[in-house]
Amino acid sequence: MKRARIVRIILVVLISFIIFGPLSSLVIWSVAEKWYWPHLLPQQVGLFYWGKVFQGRMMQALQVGVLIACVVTVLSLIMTVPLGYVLARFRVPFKAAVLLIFLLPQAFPQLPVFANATVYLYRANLGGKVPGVILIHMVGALVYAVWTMTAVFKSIPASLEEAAINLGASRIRTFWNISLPLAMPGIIASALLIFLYSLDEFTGTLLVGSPFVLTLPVFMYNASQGYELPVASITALLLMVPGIILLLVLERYLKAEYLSSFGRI
Amino acid sequence: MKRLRETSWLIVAVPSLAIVVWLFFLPFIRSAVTSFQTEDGAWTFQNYITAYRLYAGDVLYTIFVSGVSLIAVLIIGILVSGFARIYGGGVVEFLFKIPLFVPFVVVGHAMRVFLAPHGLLNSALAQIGLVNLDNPPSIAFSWVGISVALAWKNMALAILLILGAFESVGDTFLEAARNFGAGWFRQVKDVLLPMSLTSIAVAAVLIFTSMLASFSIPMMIGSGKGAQMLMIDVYYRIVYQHDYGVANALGVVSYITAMGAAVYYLRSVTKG
Amino acid sequence: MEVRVENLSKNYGAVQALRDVNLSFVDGGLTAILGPSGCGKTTLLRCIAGFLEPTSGAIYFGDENVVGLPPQARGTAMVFQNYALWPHMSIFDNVAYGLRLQKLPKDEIRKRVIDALNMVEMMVAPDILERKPTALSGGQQQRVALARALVVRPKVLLLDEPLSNLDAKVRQRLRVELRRLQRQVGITTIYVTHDQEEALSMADQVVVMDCGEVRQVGTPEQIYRNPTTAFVAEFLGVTNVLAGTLTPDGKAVVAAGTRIPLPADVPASSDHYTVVFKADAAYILQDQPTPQDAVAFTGELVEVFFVGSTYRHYVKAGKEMLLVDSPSRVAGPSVNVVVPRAELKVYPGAPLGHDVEPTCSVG
Amino acid sequence: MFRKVLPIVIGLLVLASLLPACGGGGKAVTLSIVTAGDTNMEELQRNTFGPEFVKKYPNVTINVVGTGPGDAGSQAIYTKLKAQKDAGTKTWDIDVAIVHQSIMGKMIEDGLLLKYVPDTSVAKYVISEDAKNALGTNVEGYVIPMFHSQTAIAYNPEKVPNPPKSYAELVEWIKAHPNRFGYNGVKGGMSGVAFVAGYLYWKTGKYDLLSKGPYDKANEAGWVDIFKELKSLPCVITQGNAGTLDMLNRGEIDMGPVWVDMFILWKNDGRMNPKMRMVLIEPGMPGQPMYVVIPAKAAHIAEAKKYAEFICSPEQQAAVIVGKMGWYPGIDATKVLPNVSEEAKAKLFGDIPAETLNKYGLTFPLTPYMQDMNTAYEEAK
Repeated sequence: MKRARIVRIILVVLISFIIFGPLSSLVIWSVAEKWYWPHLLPQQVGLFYWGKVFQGRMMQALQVGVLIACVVTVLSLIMTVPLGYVLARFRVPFKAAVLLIFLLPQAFPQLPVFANATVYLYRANLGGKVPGVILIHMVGALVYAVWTMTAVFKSIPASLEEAAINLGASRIRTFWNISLPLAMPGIIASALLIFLYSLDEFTGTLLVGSPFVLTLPVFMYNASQGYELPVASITALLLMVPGIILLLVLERYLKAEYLSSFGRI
Repeated sequence: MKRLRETSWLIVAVPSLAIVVWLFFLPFIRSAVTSFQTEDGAWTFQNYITAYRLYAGDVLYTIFVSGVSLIAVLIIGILVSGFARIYGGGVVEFLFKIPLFVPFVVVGHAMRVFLAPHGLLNSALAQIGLVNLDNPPSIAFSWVGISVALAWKNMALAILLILGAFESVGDTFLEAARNFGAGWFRQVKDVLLPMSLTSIAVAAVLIFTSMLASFSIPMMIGSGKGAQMLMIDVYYRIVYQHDYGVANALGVVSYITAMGAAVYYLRSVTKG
Repeated sequence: MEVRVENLSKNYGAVQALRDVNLSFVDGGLTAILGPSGCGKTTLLRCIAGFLEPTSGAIYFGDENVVGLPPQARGTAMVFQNYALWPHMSIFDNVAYGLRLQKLPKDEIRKRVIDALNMVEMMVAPDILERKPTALSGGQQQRVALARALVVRPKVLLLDEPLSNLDAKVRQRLRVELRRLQRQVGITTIYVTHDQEEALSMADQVVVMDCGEVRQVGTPEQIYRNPTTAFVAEFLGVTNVLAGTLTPDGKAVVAAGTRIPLPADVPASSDHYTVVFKADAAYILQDQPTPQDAVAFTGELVEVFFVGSTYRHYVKAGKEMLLVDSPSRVAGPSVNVVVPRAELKVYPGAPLGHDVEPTCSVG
Repeated sequence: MFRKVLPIVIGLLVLASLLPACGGGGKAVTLSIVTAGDTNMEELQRNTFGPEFVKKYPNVTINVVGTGPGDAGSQAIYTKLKAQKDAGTKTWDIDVAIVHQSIMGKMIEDGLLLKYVPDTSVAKYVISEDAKNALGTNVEGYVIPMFHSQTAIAYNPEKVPNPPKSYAELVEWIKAHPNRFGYNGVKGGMSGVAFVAGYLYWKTGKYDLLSKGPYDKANEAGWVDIFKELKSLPCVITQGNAGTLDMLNRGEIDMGPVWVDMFILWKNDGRMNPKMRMVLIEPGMPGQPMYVVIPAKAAHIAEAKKYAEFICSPEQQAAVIVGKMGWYPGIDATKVLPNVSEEAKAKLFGDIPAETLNKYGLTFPLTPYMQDMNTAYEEAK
């Protein structure tokens, strides 16, 4: 037991270094106003770049990104809550085929497919525009939402609904009065995760939206590729905030099945 | 489960299906079809020949980097999950959940500044005399950097899935082994691991595909020298050379690799 | 191996799972630890096995205090309620596991595994060694689990509700076999159960626990016939538990409207008493006078159930509902429930106010 | 619970449906300026030219989009304009674009550009060779060079006291100092391409042929071998134009090809150690102009012309391009330099004197040659 405690302490220190080491260099760069080699730490530290970031294009990217994420979340929920319910409750024709199509985007690399989707979107004159970015985000979000919604509704015992139908409630009414309120915690949890997915989406936004529609990840990517390291680092720190908040809030509800598609943004 | 015979339920599926079909299923088919076409639409294998000539090494490199990262992730993931399962997770578990919520681009950028030759890691190691800064090892801008970043990002997912599987193994199975003197490692090796193989294989496939398909991380900390990750080649082929034929041929190679991994693992698991 | 527990306590934060337990287990015999779920019996077993470290106290195996030793150094072997056979290993590998960890030669391992499986009568089919545990029935799995425990020749055998996942019929048969086997190998055995019938029928010694404390230790007969506390009395058998109050003169207790003289060994120190008698110890009279050495409760017959071997009568007497088992159906409505004085136990303190439920929330 | 969420849902939906309509609107003109190049190009428009222009024309607001470095940045602009042309859109949503030379061929061929230069007051100053010919495409009338940029070798004088004067000396230095020279290949921005092109000019000695034409694949014999030799040198491959600058500043390399304009900007911003210097080596390295163009169906053609006129006026060129940024002017230098302070001139020609620039400031190869050069570079393993 004592050995386990020592191992645990060593482990925690080591893991903290592994997890926070890379992140700490973001913090240092975010306040570095002047940093020439061979100085190991910045020669001049300050919040100059923080001010710069908050006045510049970043705010615009943030606004656009949040707007896109809101629309994606709402549309995904509207489309997948009924669908998830049907998939969870009924044996219906073509179910396997439908589920297979919703499995595809999980099973294959997105970039080559999205590159071809971009051709379609540009043909429809949606390329480089916010609706186009919303649509490409919807692909990932929908897949994720369909699977979690189905899981959420499956976790509600059918007997609770049968009890209501037994008392004379219609299917629709039962869904409204019984299933939906019971599913609400699950729906809210996955709504938050869809929101975060859209906020963090990179590949699709880069292909479809960039450079005309910039969200925060693409903005950060550009800044990093341009080696504006303080700007990129500040944006990177800002990008982590929603995720960390969600992690703290949702920690208890983070079930593996909700998250399995999440490491793949 | 109630049986509905009507196909009218598809009405609720149509909006979401339409989007996924239009922007994933059809582009997927298109990429496969155009990989066999010239720019003028004639049928050809030329794209694959060019892809093979220019990028055969990159395909192997991608599989190598993804494979190494996957093995690292699995080994660490299994050991940490095993520790957390037997002695309790707590802080360790929480810390490892953090990377799950750090976007890929942020990981790429953070690793680039952290692992650069004169980055924070080398500077810190130089302070305790482990690294000579006049000739520092460049972890970033090499396959090691890509592997480290990919492993860092995917570790959270691996631990989430593996620990989930480990938790579902009852205490008594472990105690029965402890009773005979099985230590921590043997409990993991003899009991937890074999009893969770299916879940671990699923996690491995998910993670491997994700690594194979990684784009922003190798873009930011990969080396311009030598072999490239496959997605970088696809991206450059499209954005710089506007050559959808070869890019799609590479895309098809990546689909097949991803599928191959899935089929191989699922089969070996269900059979063995 | 003589096993003794001295002043053993185990706390989980503020919760006391074991409170100052002192026990000695029959050397080479079977001791059953009986109690409702959450009474601390499993905690005690796991402390002995070494899966839990006690907060304080000592556990002696012979003269050696084993507290602090890892499980494998104690020479115990445990059998679990859910069998805990590793599903990915064959029967042979399961049983051989402990021997392999001891790095015994292959031949010897094989011989001992087959011996152990023979002992539990599991060498039933030629291919049994290669089968996976999931191909076996529950009873068979538990036999294999027993073989896995016995094959390492433990000094102490620990059984954690080993039969409670099994069908009633299989359970009955395995009880007999387990007992026979235990006598044959003569290993000190500690058997945790919540089934009093199991405890009473199998054990040399029964320990009744509640709330992390030992309530009574004795032979099955002593425990059943002379429960020394209200809890033990309540826990064993189909029992009537009545609330009683002391009469002003301090010589008797009134329960269900009937005056019961206070037995000589019960002090008149409490306002409230618990009166207990077993359903099969009482009988029903209608008009006949009450015998001398008995107490009669007057009440109304509410319902009679046929429960197989007897008729169970429900008699409402005052606020209490009395249970009386009787070989024939008695007609009501007004009846007298007669209990011989010797069968009537009176304990100081109010009843716990429940049937056989945990009295405390202990893990 | 759902009843409470419903209004929010509907509200967001309405918002979403209105979103595409929000682009234009309003009486004031929003001029959409799209620029290729690194972020410095974007910031130049957004923070310097834009506000100055708005002071002069208060009814105009400026919206600047940067499309990223290298050919890809210009390609993005082309793709967008082409999509709108193919979709038959009446007006396009780019008013002024600032692009590289390499995209001009396609843009003019597809009829995406307006021949606007003669309508402007600065037409008479647009005299450079660049303004007539972009890598073999006749661009006269379609473009005004906003500025001319040049690549050069930047170095750390502490580590490289005697900088090389030619590619030959540079190669010797690289061999003597493994992994202390870095460039960004041919994928990550044009400074690497320029370095590779200069190497090709040196090895083949065919600068005139490659830069003026005609195109003949026969001239490409032996390229793969030349690049194999280049790739066998112990060089570091950096992450893009800015990556070279960053590694130089971080002391991770001692020398590398850079864009002069970016190098000076980094110094001005304090992002680059002021001690670093540049040298232009023999037989020379390519430079290129950034062109100001106006799409054929720009929504605000009048304002767009005014904007182009404004940023290419001798005053702004003197004040901003040369004076503030320290870059080479895009229009007739004789009309610009007199308005520039001596200090700024000294800065402009500090590391690379005007005569060196005239001698070693080359152009990129013609577009087909350049494409083949990149492919040959990729193929050399």
